[in-house]
Amino acid sequence: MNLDIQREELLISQLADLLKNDKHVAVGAASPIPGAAALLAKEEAKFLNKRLRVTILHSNKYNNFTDGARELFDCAAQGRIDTFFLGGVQIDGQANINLVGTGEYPKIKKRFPGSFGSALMYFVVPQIILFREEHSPRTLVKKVDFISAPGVSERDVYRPGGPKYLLTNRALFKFNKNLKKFSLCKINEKETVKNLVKVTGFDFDVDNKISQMPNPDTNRINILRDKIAPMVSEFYPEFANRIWGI
Amino acid sequence: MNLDIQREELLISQLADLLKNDKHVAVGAASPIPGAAALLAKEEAKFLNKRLRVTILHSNKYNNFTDGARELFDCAAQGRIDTFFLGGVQIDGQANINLVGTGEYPKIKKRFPGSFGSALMYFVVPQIILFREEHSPRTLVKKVDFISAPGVSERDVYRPGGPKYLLTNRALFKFNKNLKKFSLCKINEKETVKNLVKVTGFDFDVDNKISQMPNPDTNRINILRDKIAPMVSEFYPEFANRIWGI
Amino acid sequence: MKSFDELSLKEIVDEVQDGFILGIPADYSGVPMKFTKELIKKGVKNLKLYCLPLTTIQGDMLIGSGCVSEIEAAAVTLGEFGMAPRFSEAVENGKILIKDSTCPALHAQLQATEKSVPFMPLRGVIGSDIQKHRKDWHVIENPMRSSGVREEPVLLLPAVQLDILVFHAPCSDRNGNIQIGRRRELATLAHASKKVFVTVEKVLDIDFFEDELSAATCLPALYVNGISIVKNGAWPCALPGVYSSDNEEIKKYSLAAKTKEGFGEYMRYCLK
Amino acid sequence: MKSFDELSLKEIVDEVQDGFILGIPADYSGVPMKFTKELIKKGVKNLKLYCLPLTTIQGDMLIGSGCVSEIEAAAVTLGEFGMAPRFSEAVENGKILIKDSTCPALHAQLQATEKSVPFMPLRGVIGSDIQKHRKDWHVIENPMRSSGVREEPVLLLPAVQLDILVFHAPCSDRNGNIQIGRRRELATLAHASKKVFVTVEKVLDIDFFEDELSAATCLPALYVNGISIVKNGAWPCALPGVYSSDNEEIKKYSLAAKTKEGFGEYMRYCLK
Repeated sequence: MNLDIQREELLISQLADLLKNDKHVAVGAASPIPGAAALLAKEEAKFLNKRLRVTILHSNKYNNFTDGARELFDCAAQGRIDTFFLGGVQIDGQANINLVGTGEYPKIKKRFPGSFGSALMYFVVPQIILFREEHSPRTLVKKVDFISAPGVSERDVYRPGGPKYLLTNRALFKFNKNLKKFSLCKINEKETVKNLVKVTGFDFDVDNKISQMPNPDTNRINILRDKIAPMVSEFYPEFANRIWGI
Repeated sequence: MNLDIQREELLISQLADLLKNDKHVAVGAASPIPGAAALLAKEEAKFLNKRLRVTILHSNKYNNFTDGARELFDCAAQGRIDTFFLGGVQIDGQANINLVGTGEYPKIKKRFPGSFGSALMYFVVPQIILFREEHSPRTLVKKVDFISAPGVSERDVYRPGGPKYLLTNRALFKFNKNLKKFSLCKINEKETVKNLVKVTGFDFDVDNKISQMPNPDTNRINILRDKIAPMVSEFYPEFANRIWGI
Repeated sequence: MKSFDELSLKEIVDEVQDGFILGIPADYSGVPMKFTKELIKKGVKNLKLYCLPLTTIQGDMLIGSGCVSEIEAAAVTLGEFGMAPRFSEAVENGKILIKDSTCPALHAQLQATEKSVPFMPLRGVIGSDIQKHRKDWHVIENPMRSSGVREEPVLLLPAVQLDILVFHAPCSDRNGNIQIGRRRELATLAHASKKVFVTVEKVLDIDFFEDELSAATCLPALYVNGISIVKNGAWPCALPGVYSSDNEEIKKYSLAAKTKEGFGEYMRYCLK
Repeated sequence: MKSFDELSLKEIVDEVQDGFILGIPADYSGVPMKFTKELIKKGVKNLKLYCLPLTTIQGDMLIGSGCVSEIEAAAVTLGEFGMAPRFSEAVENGKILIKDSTCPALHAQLQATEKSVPFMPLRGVIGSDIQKHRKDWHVIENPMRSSGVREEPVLLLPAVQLDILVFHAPCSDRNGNIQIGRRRELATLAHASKKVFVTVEKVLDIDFFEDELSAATCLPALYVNGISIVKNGAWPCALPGVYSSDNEEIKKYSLAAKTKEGFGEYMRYCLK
């Protein structure tokens, strides 16, 4: 068996580590890596005799909902989802995310799909993990051009949820709600803090206990390739084919 | 075949006459006579090549809804129900209805079941038919002790629906919204206007074209006894047994 | 590990604490009568019954047994068998507080909790004595420019969260998903409840989510805290699609419960 | 008389008038692609697309064909095949008005119409640029004493009524009831629409209401104005539970539609 860890597998492994205390993880549109991570965490939880529910919206099989497309949002608002993933065309240093486009709205320069459910999910799910593979001054910016959902809110706004982590190809950040700032906690083994400062458009703190992203161990990589990959191919066939050739 | 028309059959026939222009009639809890009338009207509509939908909540077979118990109210609020029936422990001259009890609320003297959905249905269904078999100063009162739902509303209140008729054992009244008053239009053949004034607790007008309640013709009574009675026995077995011995 | 928590009826009853807001399904949604009798045996006190939107023998028995301090409902009735005698007696003598409501309001208050919004608007109701006596309801002028009639009065109803919901269903699958068919008000009740327990006639060794059509008939296990297998768990009430109500028994109850003594005698026989 | 109105696709297309608000189902709810192509052939103008909550190739084709003046959506995307090119181009060049929204808001606005209330409250959203640009949305202080946080800001969304909804479904029964399975957002769309037309793969000679479980899978005929039998009516989109999307075809579209010319060529081939 080939134990060369692929970039996507490393990211899946990083995300799975963040789901260990969850009871219910939901995964939204166009998210093969978070989807694989959630299924991996669920599989590993079984060994610990723990029950982790995974809801993957773009799958029939892993979609636990029966009340129509609104149930994800109702369920999240009820506090029944512990972790959800959001991306962004741009993400800024205060964890504002932009899924709409670049340029000055509404006269937009480059239009992207839109905000999806982010403007509610970001407020009500306790652990939002921001996930954006590309880590560059183009994606991680000082200030987003359009706020699809704000990273922090005024005190009187109902907000039990919000950003906890930001994962990219290069690094994992933790978000500090009080300082309204990201803090670097793990970096890819090929990265340096110095280079990260250069490729990140916003200022960030650096954790005392900063460490390298650990590679998944043999056990985890076996589960991922043997059990999870075929599941992923049910709802993200293109992705599964590209990564695992299935 | 016995063509002696029973009291309940006469009432069913009266109600069916009021449903001739409808596309959708709904029937709520504990309403065997309105339920039978709606099914009779539906059957007769077929001969005129017209489609009348009947929703009977207390039946599985004639319940057209699939969105849970709230769908009746949503559907009515959307304007998709033309006629609904309401009763009352007391009904007064302004068509206020009381389903809660007698005496001064909340220190009630005699408690009845409660208002059910009347407080919405009365506002949104264009033709509400009030139906109360007992016609006495005890049931038809000057002023109800508790308003479960008001007969008329202030101008600024959203109210596309409201009372159109009141049917009792003795008479049929039409409600005049502008005058806020009932007007007698049909009486039972055994009744006189004079006696009705005596047994009715509220003042009412008398129609110019007042007439006797017509008995159902042979054709109608045949449909009722042969086709409708067995249907009714599905959801009101006690009633069907008492009236038709089935 | 087991894919859901199978409990005994006693374990479910033990989850109900004095003073809890208990969700009560209508007679067409699966009334958990066996559970109710166990609850009465336990002697729970000061329950607040939230009926969606009405209750029949279940509520009347709980009230007659002194378990209830408050009830929010659109109706309490024995249907074809007349009024609910213990309820009427308790209200007439001021033994319980009744928050009189109307069906759509009871649905809307739970839908507010389902969506986690502080209130839900409703039309109708304004000008009734129901509204007059509900201090927790609030009327505002419609503030919208783009919808409704400018400045029409609109009733706002508070979000209500249930402490616990118990209902009876035909079956669950092997993963704890509950078959509710088109009794979708049970989903609303579950979404709005902190804890949900279900008694079922049986557990099927299938997965409802294997098939899109059977998936459509179920309440997902994620809302359910525990399941107990209880045969005939709704008797003498009906279990829609499975068995009809036992009208003889309900009639017997309706006659017995007309007096305090008759009710006491009936309950002694029925709790045996 | 027939128990429902069976129509030709042309008769359904003729119901869509210039300027109508057209309900658009998401890619998982049954996209009526054959209908959409006929609509484009007809040359309808100034449609307002209301997406619940997003659209893929259907919206992109309608926009590219010049049928649309306004779109309200949480996203327009070709999913795994990238951005919706005609949509992006139209927005970037100011050819259409986009009312940017977020999924739960699109659901809630239809639920307001479903309940016939002037507005629906929603939490979240406040402080986003979505909210900033929606002049039809309104924020009030929570006026309730008994629920929510006193004086928290609450977003109110207007009730939106659709002029017409068209979607594709696996089948209807002989009485015109439509099988929607657990795609219950289709029920909300239908409840909020003045007229509803459905294309189906086939009509089954059964009555869904004969059985409580099959009843639970359907949208009642009372909401449906007409049905047309259209084989493969969602192609190249998926019909959940029946057939998958034709990814080759969508990829082909995604590449062709990158330019105006490529889109024109694709549409000539596809409308043939």
